[in-house]
Amino acid sequence: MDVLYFAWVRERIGIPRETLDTSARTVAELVEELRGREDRYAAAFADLSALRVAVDQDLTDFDASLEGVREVAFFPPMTGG
Amino acid sequence: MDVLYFAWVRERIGIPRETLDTSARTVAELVEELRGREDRYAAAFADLSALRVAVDQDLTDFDASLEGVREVAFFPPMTGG
Amino acid sequence: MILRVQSEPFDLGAETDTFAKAQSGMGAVVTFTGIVRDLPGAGLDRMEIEHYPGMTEKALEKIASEAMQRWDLGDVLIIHRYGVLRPDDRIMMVATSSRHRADAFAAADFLMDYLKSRAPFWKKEFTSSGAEWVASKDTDEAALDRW
Amino acid sequence: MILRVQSEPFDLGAETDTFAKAQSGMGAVVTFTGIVRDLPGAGLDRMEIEHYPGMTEKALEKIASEAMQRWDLGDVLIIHRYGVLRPDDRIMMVATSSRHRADAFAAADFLMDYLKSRAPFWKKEFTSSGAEWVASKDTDEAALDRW
Repeated sequence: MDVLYFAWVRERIGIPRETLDTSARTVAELVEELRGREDRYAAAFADLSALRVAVDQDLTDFDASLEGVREVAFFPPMTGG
Repeated sequence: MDVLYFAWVRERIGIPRETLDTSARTVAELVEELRGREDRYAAAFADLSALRVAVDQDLTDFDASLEGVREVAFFPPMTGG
Repeated sequence: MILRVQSEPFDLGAETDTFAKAQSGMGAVVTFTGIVRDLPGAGLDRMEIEHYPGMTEKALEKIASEAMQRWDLGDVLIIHRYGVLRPDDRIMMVATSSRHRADAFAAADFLMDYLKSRAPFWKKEFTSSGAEWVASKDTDEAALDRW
Repeated sequence: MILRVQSEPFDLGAETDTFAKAQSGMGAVVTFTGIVRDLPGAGLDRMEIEHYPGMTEKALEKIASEAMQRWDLGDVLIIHRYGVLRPDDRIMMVATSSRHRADAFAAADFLMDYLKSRAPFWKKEFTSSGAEWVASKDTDEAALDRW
């Protein structure tokens, strides 16, 4: 599964994307797994209320299922326009 | 006093403007005076709810005073934009 | 405020670009353009727009000033044509600028509502079946109550 | 629907004119343009806009389609830039056309509200005192409840 990071999430983690093998069944489980990896992940995922998640390029919630999913992205609230 | 007519009011009366000597103290009195002149005026002023009036180029009501007024204009509701 | 009443066509693209360029510190520009629509059925040959010289300029000034007072705007542009117009011709445009988008949107919407029933223009439509003055709509008058 | 995500500048005047010309039977065209504002105090050197290629196009498509469904529109245009922008540069524009003015206004307003917090763009401001990601505003999220 490809995991993408944008804006300050990307800056805190230090990379724009990575490919992971994970047994996480939901986004929340994936977040837990990432948090446990290294401090930079723990820092990026410290406050979930400041984060948004997209699964296969659709905005969704942290309890979304990862079954069959190819791409997950984490980022702060968007500031388009 | 100059009296101006626009759109179908102008067409019914047949002229775009005229200069009148009048003792009318209000727009309503002026309308009464005009109605009494000729059929084409009576036709143009038959339904006041379909007319608007401007006094010295400001939209106003039929009970507006004509004291010191130089220009009165009658026309249908505006359709700008 | 830039207010123009004219019979000649105006260049929508150039006017929009020039207006936007002149804004300093404004994050938002909104424009509205009114275009002559062909009429279903009869087919519109032309539209003739009559106006009240003198009062028109006064009315535009009043409407634009009111918008400048109500919202935090950088500037307001109004261009309105009179005379003979054909389908697809541009009748008029307004432009507003503001620091935040809500002001520019509200002001442009307000300007259009007021131009519609408070600026002394009258439209007459000429079709193959005759000529008719465009009637004002009750909804146009009611729209003013929004403000 | 015309949807473009690009790093190059766009020609606001030409885009507006071309969009309006392409409309048939539409009486109203509304445009909104977002412009980089200088920052009071520190002074903005530049803004960098990051986006999520793939998802951005999908999001614009979804937002524009939603507008086409909700209102009686002729067409919708969205152009949004990413990359490095300086004060006075145009960030993005939308245009809408409709037979009656209320639809074009409402749709443009709707598009802006959704682009603001549902299109995957992130702005970072670089000033003499440092760099900072622009925070979303609670009012932007609240604005979506209007629709």
